[in-house]
Amino acid sequence: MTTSAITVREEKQGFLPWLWMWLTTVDHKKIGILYLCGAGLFFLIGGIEAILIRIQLSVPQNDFLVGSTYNQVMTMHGTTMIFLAAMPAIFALLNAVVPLQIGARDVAFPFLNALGFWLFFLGGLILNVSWFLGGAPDGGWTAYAPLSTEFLGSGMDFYILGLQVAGAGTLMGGINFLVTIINMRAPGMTFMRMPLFTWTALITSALILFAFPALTVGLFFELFDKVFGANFFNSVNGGNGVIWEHIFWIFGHPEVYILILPAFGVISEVVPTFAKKRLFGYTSMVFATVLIGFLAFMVWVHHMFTVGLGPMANSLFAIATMAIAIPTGMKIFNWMFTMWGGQVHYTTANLFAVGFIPTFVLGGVTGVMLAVPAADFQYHDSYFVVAHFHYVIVGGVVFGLLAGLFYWWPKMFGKFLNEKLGKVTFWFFFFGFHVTFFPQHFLGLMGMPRRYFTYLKGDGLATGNMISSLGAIGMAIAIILLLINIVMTTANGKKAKGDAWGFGRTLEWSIPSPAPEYNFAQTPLVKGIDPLWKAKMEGSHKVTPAEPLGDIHMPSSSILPFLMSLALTVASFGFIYADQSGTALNAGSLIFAGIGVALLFLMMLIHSLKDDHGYHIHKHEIIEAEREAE
Amino acid sequence: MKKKWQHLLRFLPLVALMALLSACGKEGVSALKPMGDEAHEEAKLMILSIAIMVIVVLVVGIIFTYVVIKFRKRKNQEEYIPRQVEGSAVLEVIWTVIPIILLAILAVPTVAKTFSVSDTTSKSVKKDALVINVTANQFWWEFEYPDQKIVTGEEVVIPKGQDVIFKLTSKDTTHAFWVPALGGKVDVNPGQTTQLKLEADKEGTYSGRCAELCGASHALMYFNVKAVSKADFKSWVSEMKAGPSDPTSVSAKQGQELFKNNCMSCHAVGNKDAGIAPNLTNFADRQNIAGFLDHNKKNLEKWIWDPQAEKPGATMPKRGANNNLSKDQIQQIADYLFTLSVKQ
Amino acid sequence: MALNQSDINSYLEKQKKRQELIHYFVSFVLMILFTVLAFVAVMLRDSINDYLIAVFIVTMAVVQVVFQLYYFMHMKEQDHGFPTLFLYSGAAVAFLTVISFVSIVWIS
Amino acid sequence: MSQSHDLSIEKLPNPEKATLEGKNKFLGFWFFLGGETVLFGTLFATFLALRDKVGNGPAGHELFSMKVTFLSTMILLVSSLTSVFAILALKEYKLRMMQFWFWVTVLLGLCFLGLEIYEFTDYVKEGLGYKTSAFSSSFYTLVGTHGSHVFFGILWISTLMIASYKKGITTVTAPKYYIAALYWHFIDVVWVFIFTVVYLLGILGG
Repeated sequence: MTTSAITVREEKQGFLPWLWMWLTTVDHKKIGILYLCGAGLFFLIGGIEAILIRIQLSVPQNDFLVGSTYNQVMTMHGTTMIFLAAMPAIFALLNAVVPLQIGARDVAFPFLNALGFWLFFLGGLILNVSWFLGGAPDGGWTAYAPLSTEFLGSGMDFYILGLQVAGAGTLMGGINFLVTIINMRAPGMTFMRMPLFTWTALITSALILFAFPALTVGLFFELFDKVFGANFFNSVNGGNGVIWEHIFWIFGHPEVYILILPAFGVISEVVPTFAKKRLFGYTSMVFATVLIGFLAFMVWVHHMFTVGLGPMANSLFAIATMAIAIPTGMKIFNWMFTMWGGQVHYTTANLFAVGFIPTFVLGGVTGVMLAVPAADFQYHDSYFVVAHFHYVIVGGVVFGLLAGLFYWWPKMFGKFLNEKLGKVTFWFFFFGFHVTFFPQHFLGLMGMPRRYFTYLKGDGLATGNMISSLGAIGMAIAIILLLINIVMTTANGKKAKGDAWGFGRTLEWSIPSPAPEYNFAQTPLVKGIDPLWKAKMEGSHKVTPAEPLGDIHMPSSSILPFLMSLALTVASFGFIYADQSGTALNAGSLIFAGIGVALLFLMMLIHSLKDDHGYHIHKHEIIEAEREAE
Repeated sequence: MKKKWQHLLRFLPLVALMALLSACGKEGVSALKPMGDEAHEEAKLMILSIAIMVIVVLVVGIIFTYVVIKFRKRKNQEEYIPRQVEGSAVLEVIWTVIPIILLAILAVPTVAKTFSVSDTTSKSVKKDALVINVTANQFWWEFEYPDQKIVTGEEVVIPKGQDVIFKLTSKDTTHAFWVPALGGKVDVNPGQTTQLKLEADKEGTYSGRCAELCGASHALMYFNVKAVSKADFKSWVSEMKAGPSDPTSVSAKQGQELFKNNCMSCHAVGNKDAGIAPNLTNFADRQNIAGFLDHNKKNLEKWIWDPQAEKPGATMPKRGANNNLSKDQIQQIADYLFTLSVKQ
Repeated sequence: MALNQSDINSYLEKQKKRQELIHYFVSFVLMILFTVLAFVAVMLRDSINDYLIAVFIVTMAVVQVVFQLYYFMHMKEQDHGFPTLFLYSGAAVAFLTVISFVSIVWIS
Repeated sequence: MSQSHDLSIEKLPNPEKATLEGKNKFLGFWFFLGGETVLFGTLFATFLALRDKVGNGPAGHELFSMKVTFLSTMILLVSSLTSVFAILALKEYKLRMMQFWFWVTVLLGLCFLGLEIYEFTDYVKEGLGYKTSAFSSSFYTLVGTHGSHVFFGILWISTLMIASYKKGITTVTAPKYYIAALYWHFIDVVWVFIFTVVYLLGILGG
């Protein structure tokens, strides 16, 4: 095989070659950047939707966005933030960091990795073009049936197919990282020497693997109900909407841990690095991560306490839910005791990581409160819940992601983000966040249900809502500052060394910033936790290599992932329009869908028949590249 | 009395917390101002959990503040390398066991209350419990008293101090029935029946609402729970059965005629289950139009003219859709509707 | 000597293969048998308690699947630790789903 | 054969796992099967929740035939064995033998699929349309999803076999053959539960 490999390494100038490079790349670092751009774009869209929501709710009986229009904005805000902003942002960090942390040259399936990205991105576009094609989905991000299958317009079709396409991409990403972490660790990198971010990536990927198939099935049921007149959720013909609620939360609860675990991982990297101290209680951190992943699948009914499943089911799931507080609490204390006795540097990344701790504790304790069924009868579907999940998803996931972004930005792009501006960003975001969401706890207890486009003048909810809306301005300013920061430093930022922060502990900091396309000139030999820190303490500035310098084999880029995703998008529009034609099935649209599927199969055939021999980067090129990076 | 005081003293911090929280919200709307058995029980549980969580937050907060300030990087310490501590078995066991204990304290009443609060069948329900069948529709509520054989919409009248069992089902999609001041909510599912037991301590009006996204006007699907004395309730039932007396003014009489021709295909007056639209037998006695608008003729006329302008997605056709009522005629209908009272 | 050694090796290899082949055949015959037993049990539904039959045929199915997994799909072999772990995890999630769907979907 | 340049390379034992790419494919595919287990678990669970909701349409025990089900089961079981033989041939680098057994597997798969289509048209004639009841929707979706897996398996294995005439058995192709066989076994595993839970329990009516 090696003899037939060709060397292709010329880089052409100009826009089209540049575009072609991004469309065809299978390099995990580039795909990480693509994920980050996609996530950033949708985060901004979701953020604008959030601002619209807060404008509508700032005063009682406002008529800025009413009825279905509000529901569309609210649904798209939730769906976008969860599936199109948070998830891909996590995949951005996973792609950028995990292979580097385990000393691998690549991910296990570079082709699938690219396919996963394009599926996510086009799935996101399918969802968002709904605004221009008859209205966005308006059934909430939970899309409860039979509301979304029988009582709403075509918007929900965009939701179903957009998520189906994006979800397929996520599943591929999950399998890819599972195999990467299990099979491609550098010599000596045992499981109990893996950095905690990689551990959380592993568990998150496992959760994706087991949670997303349930969503796939549920979305198919909704699609079949809508397009083909099936009766899964139609109570008139014997169906039952409670089935959807179960399926959705069997997926949906692990989903929130899919989001939060990598954030935990980021905190577990950033806090030790900037405290110059190893992670306190590494073993128990790993144990807690695994336990949280395990419990994730046993608690979904706490989203359904008010459905009327009976006190027995409610009690069992209440106890299981409370149990999650134990491993989570362990993590909180371990982070604080990592700082104890350390030397804490307040960089922007660390501000977000340290700010995460009290914020997440507040979100966590309201989580335990929600686990009490009889009390949850009052909290459920009120603004108390809205406050709770924004505390864990914004206060937890977004704080974690922003910490990770500032921390690994130099590794991804070779330049620092501006620290001064970053700190201002943090303080605006931190206070903006608390001002926005803390009052919402009280609004909920004062009787304000979730997903209300307005509230009555006499109900005493005006003050809290006004404060909340004002807080949102703070968060918006923070995000604008972040954008300015990115633009400014991209043009004229401080260049980063390999060990950008000066006290990196893990393998990603042992190679140049940004990482060369082959990652490691020589695969490192890992002798313990925090290999780079260890090497530095032993007076060396390099981790011992495990192999001599040699040629490195790389996979070829391919346009097929993009085309395959495009084919699936074509198929999706076929199905969407099959439902828009009224009661009768639209045969033309279904044929269109069939063409999309056939194109997909054709592309899979091409991929299967065409052997990818890849290419080699030769030894002298590597030596040259390494010297340049010094 | 004395015993009760001592009991309260022991829970002084809890009482203080409760007082603090109950400053929030409007009476009759807020779950923090509980006014019924279930709401009291749930509030106690809420306070207990909040108290435990406040302890947790305080402990974490103190350690956090100490660590963040004490161990910050100071000037001229660049070379300092902290000791690389692996962990501490003792500490880790402590912060595993203490949460377990705290959760156990919370878990016991949780399970007990979960069984008692949602219990609508056993002995905890008083024998004279009143049963009301509730049907949720997009976007209004129908209340049927099966034993009394009366039907009403948007406003439900209950006797105070008596257990009321609501048996709920939906005509269309999933809704949720929530009266924050009286107790927690329960979902209302199509094709199934859920139950909820509530009780009101005092006479008064308690605001109810839909708490599960059900479409465009989910946010306007309010209803009122009006608690009256047992005697008043009895007389209200018999008056409801008798129905409202015929209108006397000319305008209202004409309105009645128009109502018969234009509205009766969906609405009903008397003890009939209208099914499609709210029963209007005691319309004039209600406190809101369509569940949430202020109860005056101007609003009613506006509502009849264009219901969707007030409540997006409402099924009641607007003027011009299948009627061509003039402004005057709508006024006459409004006059008639304001005579529909069972209060003599 | 070297030749001899390789002869022995290839002999052992052949023995192992034959053994394996026998394993496959035996498990195949057993799987057929379990299937037939399940069908026969259902044919006797007029004379045996329905629940007993139900329990029996589900047991037959599980046993048969174990054979399929361990012999046909080689889960009994080494370096199948992760496949085993993940398949069982998937099965556990599926089992939990099934249990809850037959018990807490219908509300009276 | 055009695999001449590969003949010089030593024939490694277990060619399906000889390279890192092969190992990755092997592991990744097993994980995929773990996910598929959840997918089918959800379908089974929904079917079980809705199996009594037959509405005005026929119930399972009025339609299902022991004979057809038994025949389908036997066909799929035998095809599982033939794919085992194909993998045995693969491990010994016997290309012709492997092709033969895989083609037999494909043929049996086609028979199974034909039988299923025949069965479904029969049910539709007897009044069990897709929209008839909640039972019918969940039944057709569960069994149909399995059927479409069989269909995909047939396409997949056929493609691999056609390509195998040119590519032979190498450390690059062996993992592909191996995971296709794994997939086929998994389809059989799912069918075991379908004939038990859907058909036999359906006939039992309990």
